[in-house]
Amino acid sequence: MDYFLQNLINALQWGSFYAVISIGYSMVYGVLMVFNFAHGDIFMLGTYIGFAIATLFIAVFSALLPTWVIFAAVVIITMFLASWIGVFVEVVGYRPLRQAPRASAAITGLMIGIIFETGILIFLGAKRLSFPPLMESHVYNIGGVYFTNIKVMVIVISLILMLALHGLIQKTKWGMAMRAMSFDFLAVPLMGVSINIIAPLTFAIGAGLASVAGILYGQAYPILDPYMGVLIGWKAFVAAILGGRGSIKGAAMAGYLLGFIEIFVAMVFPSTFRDLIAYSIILLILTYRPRGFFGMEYSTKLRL
Amino acid sequence: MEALLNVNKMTHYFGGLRAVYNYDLNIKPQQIIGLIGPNGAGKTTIFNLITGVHTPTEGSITLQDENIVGLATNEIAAKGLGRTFQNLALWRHMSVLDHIKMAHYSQLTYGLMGSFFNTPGCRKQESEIKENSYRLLELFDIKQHADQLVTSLPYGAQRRVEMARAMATDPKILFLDEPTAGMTPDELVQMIKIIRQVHEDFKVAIFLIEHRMKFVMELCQYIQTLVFGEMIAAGPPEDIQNNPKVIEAYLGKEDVT
Amino acid sequence: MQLKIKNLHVSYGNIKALHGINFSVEAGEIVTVIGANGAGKSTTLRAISRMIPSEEGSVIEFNGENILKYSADKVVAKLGICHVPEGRRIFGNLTVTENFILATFARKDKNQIKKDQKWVFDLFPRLEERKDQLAGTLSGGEQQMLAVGRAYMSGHKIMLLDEPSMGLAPILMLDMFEALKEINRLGTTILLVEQNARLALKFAQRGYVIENGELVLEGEASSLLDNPDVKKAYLGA
Amino acid sequence: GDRETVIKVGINAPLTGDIPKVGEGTKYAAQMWLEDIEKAGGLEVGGKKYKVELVIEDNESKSDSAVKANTKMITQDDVLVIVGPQSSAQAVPAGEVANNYKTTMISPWSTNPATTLDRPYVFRGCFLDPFQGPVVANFIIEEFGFTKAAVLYDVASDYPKGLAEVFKAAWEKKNGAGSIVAYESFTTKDTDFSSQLTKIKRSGAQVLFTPQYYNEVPLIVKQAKDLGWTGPIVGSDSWGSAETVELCGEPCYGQFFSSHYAAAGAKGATKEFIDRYNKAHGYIPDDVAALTWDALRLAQQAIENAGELTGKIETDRTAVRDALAKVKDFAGITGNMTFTEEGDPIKCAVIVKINDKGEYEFYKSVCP
Amino acid sequence: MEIARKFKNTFSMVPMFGWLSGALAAVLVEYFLGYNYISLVLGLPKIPVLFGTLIMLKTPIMIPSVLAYDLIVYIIPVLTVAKLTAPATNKIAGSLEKIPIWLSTIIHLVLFYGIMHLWAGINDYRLLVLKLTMVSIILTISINVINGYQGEFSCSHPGFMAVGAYVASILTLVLFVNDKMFGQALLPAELGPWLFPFILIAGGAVAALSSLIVAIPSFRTRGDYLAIISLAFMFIVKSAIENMNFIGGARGMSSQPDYASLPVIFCWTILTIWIVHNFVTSIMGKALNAVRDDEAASESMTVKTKKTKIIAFMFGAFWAGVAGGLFAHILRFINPGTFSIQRLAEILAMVYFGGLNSIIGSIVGAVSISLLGEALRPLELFKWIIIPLILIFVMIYRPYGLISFKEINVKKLFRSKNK
Ligand SMILES: Nc1ncnc2c1ncn2[C@@H]1O[C@H](COP(=O)(O)OP(=O)(O)OP(=O)(O)O)[C@@H](O)[C@H]1O
Ligand SMILES: Nc1ncnc2c1ncn2[C@@H]1O[C@H](COP(=O)(O)OP(=O)(O)OP(=O)(O)O)[C@@H](O)[C@H]1O
Ligand SMILES: [Mg+2]
Ligand SMILES: [Mg+2]
Repeated sequence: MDYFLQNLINALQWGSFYAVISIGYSMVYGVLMVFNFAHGDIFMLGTYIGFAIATLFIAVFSALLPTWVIFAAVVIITMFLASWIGVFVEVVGYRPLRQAPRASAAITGLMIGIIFETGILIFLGAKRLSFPPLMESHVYNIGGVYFTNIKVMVIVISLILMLALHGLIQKTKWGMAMRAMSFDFLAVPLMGVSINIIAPLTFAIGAGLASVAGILYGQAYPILDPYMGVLIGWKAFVAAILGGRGSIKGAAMAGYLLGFIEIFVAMVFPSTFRDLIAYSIILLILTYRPRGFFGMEYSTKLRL
Repeated sequence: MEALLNVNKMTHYFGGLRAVYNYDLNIKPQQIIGLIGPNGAGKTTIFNLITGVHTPTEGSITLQDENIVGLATNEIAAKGLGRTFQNLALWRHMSVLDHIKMAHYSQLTYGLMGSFFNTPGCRKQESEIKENSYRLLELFDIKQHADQLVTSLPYGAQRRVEMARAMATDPKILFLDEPTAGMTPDELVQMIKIIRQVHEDFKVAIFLIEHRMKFVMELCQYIQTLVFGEMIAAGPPEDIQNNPKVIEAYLGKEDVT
Repeated sequence: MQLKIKNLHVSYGNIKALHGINFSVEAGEIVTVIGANGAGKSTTLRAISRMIPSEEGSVIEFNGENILKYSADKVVAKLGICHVPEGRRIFGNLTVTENFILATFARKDKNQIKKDQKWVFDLFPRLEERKDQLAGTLSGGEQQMLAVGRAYMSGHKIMLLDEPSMGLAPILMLDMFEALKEINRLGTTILLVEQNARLALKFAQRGYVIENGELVLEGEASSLLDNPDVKKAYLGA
Repeated sequence: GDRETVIKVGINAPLTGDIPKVGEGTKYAAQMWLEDIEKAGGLEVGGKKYKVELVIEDNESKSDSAVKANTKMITQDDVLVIVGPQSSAQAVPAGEVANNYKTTMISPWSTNPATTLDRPYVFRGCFLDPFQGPVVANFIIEEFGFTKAAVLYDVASDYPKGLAEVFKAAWEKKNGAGSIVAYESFTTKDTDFSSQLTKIKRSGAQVLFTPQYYNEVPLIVKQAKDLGWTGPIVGSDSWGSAETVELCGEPCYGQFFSSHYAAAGAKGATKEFIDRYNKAHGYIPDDVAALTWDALRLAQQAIENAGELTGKIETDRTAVRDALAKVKDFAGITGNMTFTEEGDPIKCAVIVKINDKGEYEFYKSVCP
Repeated sequence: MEIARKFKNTFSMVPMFGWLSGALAAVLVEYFLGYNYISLVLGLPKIPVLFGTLIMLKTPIMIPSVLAYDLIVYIIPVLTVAKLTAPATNKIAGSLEKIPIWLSTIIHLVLFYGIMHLWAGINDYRLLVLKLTMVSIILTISINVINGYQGEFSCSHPGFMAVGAYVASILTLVLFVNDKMFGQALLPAELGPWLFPFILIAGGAVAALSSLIVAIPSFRTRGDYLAIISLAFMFIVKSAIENMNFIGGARGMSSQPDYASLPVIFCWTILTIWIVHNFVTSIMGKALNAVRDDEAASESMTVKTKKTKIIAFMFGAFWAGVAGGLFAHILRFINPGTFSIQRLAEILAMVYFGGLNSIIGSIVGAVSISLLGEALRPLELFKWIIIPLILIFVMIYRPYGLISFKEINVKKLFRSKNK
């Protein structure tokens, strides 16, 4: 039982990263209907920014301010800065391709990602960095189940972020504009809404989320390297789409599902088969649910 | 005369929504039948049910006494049901000629290997189909656009491509879903001419959906009226035009077309 | 003169769609533009609402102000020009109410918004019945009502309508035009593009005829109805 | 022709891709070596001084790219010897090319037997997995007297997988079948090992052996601690990078790993090299840099011993190979080397302890 | 601008045959004079390998020499010979027009191969780059069948390639090589090169079969969801191979025999181009386009959409498998890591750069990205800034790729330019 609970906590933490990164992915994907293959690298860049800010703050303020203030300040400033990366990617890579086939935009995204990776490698060298801890880590043991305060924080903050984003998308008129844009972006200006504000805003939110995920990630897995976003980016892509086109709720659920599959497959089966089994499960899910979890049937597209 | 197509007590639900209820249809060779009804009455759905896009919840459909419920759309089409689409369903990266050629798909005999190695048999059949396609293009007056992409064509010409394409499948019955939507009266008159000619040259039966009463009245020998998935009236044009139920539910008092 | 268009040129890539069009609309008027397929009617409307760029030298003025310096969203938000586009273009993944909320995105006058909303629901009671339904699942006629209502909500100094009758059953078509009359009666200028020329000319006060991107005829609607050329080409002899 | 004979030395390194740090170390070591040569006015062979050029090619950490790089250096740049590639995944296919073109290649860091097997022209500068595995296993048994061990390795990566297998075999030979109580894996670029570690902890293992690279070790060690693991964690030469402890910090203090050399407390030429490198680049060189340095010095000695350069590259290459095969008791900074028939050096392994200051301290030496 | 027009006018009457003659002249010049005279005089260490780009980037001082070399060896011979022989070659082209088109194609191809053979014979690195480029061409064309003609966003190509590579490697190793992994060869090694085509076909066939895992779900799902299925397929293949220790697992397989010589690869490339061209220009093949543009309409026009999808995937996967088999026998080493996300990015870059729905586009894409990747080697890291930038610009200015929706017209290509 404690074995199971231990893995449950493991899966919750790991799934939280997938979930937060994939909702960031899903933001852009859901609104602009493009594969944002740069998202993994935006996450990477966001983590580096978080690293810089955190290092600076710890060096300057650690004696003056309580931990949580520093933490909050680092998160907010990083989010703000990282969101500009999103704006940059939108303006450079996606805006010129709004009318182009979606695959072309996917390729530009991929290329922008490679530029980010190489850029970091050029500027910072091949050295890997270690993310400074923003709070002291404590290990707790309850009935043989071990967890740390960091794990709890990761899970809680992820859930808060997801709820906040869900509210933003569903309840505010900005969210409505984003959803409308995913349906028919050419008609959005007719409502008095500028797509040149909504689109970068969406990218900015996606990038902001990625950077928060980056900071949390840096707390749990404190090693930064330029290629850290590649695999996680592709997995977020899997989760975002598995969740269903443009569904934030679905992306979050699929993110957790992915985390759970990876953890529990390794728990039950020999771990060498983990990827084989995990991806076979995903393949099967999509074969039987060809529109993901919450993929909406686009009546206009299906009707003859 | 023996019926070509027989639809019997067809009912269809989309989830909880009853789109078509207890629908009957009987098309004889070379007949022209019209289907009218308010928006959302289920007209297009009936087309989709007969052509196999959806499978009816209940009821039977037979084509020349052969059951076609449950067959794939392409199989039904190959058996002789050609159609056009309400919102134009053309292939946007393909030329006009390719559209017509493509509709000969079910007539291909050369097989995969034939197409890989460009065998003489393949070449021969492809050139026959090409010739036949040009003939159709000429008939529909779009030969001059043969090598253009469909998207670069005027709307009316696109409609004609759709119809020529449907004819290329060599149908026994032609299903037309609002063939004159978005046309000027002038073009409408032309369209009536084309349909008449197709009807005569190819000896096909025609089943069409329209909102333009002038068109329906002029072409159809028999008209069905659908409201909320149920047929409320059927008969020759004159009867329908004066049927109070039809006037109330569909036509309205004033003649606007 | 509320809307003034001078020397309007528009191209799609290499294809020239409009070759210098001139016309004007008075406040409170109903004006219609008719013409064959591909004549450039929709293009004209799109140029006015800035959905597509116009070429150098074109002039579009609204109440004396140059429209061309605004982007599409500003034309709606600042000038109150609303456009019911060809093919409705409602947001199928939003509910009816959300479509309306979005239409008021740039508006700040909360009270007036409420009043407008009520007015639209009074005009189209069918929409109120379905206000929480996803717009994509509405029937064609309902979608058309939503498109008009939504445009009205986004601002209604002038309404540009592109083929509001397309694909509507005859009876709905009449309802729709009744509604438009009502909208006009309350002070909205209407610029209507229609295939159904007879209906349009009956409805409008003045009319213009476009052919191949050029204005070929203009005049009182009733006189155009009697014009033999118009009769032959657009009314079906 | 009238062309001047220049000695070209090819470097095949992963400057981009998964392990750029390895490429960087290789490059820096090579540049240091070239400095020395240039200071001496060139390489003296058969009484004549020759100019030396480095041809550094990036293999992007990809095997096909490594093959292309080798082919290019051999056929286009006419290199006399090649140093690299570092990882076995690239060294194995690239070695094939070098051998086919009869060009001497020394892989400083590849521990896979296939790299040099049946390839007279391919050498390496380090010991092999089949040697290292038992060294670590025996060390743990002697040092701690444990009987139950767990292994955590990357299945998708050649080196960790190979070493994990060798370790398992060696351990089970000593402690009986089933004494590896958990044998868990993950995939390259994974960062979360919690599930595997939970399993390992439950298995009752006393020690964890993880032959991973410097980017994974800190994560593994930290996560193990977070999950309540208290036993020792032991590693292999891939831990040797200075970054391992820099990134890992305190959790890694007190752990052991086997390596080619220990930086802390090094003496003589080794210390000289470390200090010089540290001064130039600001960090302690890792084993890759040290091994590359040795490989280049080996190449240098072979060239000097070749007798004379004819200017005909094919002949010279073979002469260099023969000279290299004959090298005896070469005094490298990572230990003394003599090549076997296969071109593998017979050299000692070092057990390193990460001390309380985070330095790599010499603990003991194990010789074959 | 004026110069460009003049240039175009002067050379517009040179037929393909003339250009080939010019190229032949250039290659002969390089072959006989390149090393001992021209490069020596210009102070180059050797014949520059990829038109000197590598040397130029590494030692900028050499730029003038390299440019002079290119001018003397390539540009001048090609242009002068093409121009001077134009009357003669036009006549030849004219008479070639009279013989069956396939014969004239073969004549052109033989000439072309001869030129390539000479060019590649000068240096083995050139040869290797050329071989790998041709494999890229096969690969790019094959993914174009799925992503371009059939319009899916398939990410499974590295997986198909891996299947082909492994099957072909296992077969050659089992049948013709004495090695550690599979022991004694079953057949005499002399048979190997002759049976190699069948082995490649077997690799392709297994890849095609494996593609059903992606093709069958494609009946019910399209676009984004299928992209994920195909991506999952790629991961599954990689992980499955890693778990198969009898074929080397993560360690990979090596010592494949050296069967993939230039003529063999050239023949396969031409075969691929020919068959794919035949297919995509036939009605049967254009059904792919129809299904892509509007699946429902295709169904109603009697097109068997399910069959068409299966064909597209199996056909694309088959050629990817063949390319994988060739790749394995060029490199003579494969491991699962070779067929991962990085490879996917490369293949996608080639196909979208070159152009969708076009074989010429694929050739252009494969050749440009492969050569660019080699030519910019000296830039090390900066290469990975420049190549992505080029791709971004191409995508912005030509969203469908450089040459899209355009098929080869052999007749027009080889036509005499006599007016
Ligand atoms: N795939 C579908 N899923 C769910 N509901 C559907 C689907 N297709 C059609 N409907 C619904 O079925 C009803 C009938 O639609 P149909 O398209 O047949 O109407 P129609 O008579 O053709 O109308 P119009 O004249 O506007 O084209 C409508 O209420 C529509 O919303
Ligand atoms: N997006 C576009 N790209 C290229 N050409 C276009 C585009 N939209 C319209 N055109 C062309 O511009 C011309 C005018 O088109 P427009 O849509 O304004 O005509 P219209 O009068 O509204 O016709 P309809 O009655 O068919 O709606 C036509 O020749 C049309 O083919
Ligand atoms: Mg309909
Ligand atoms: Mg229009």
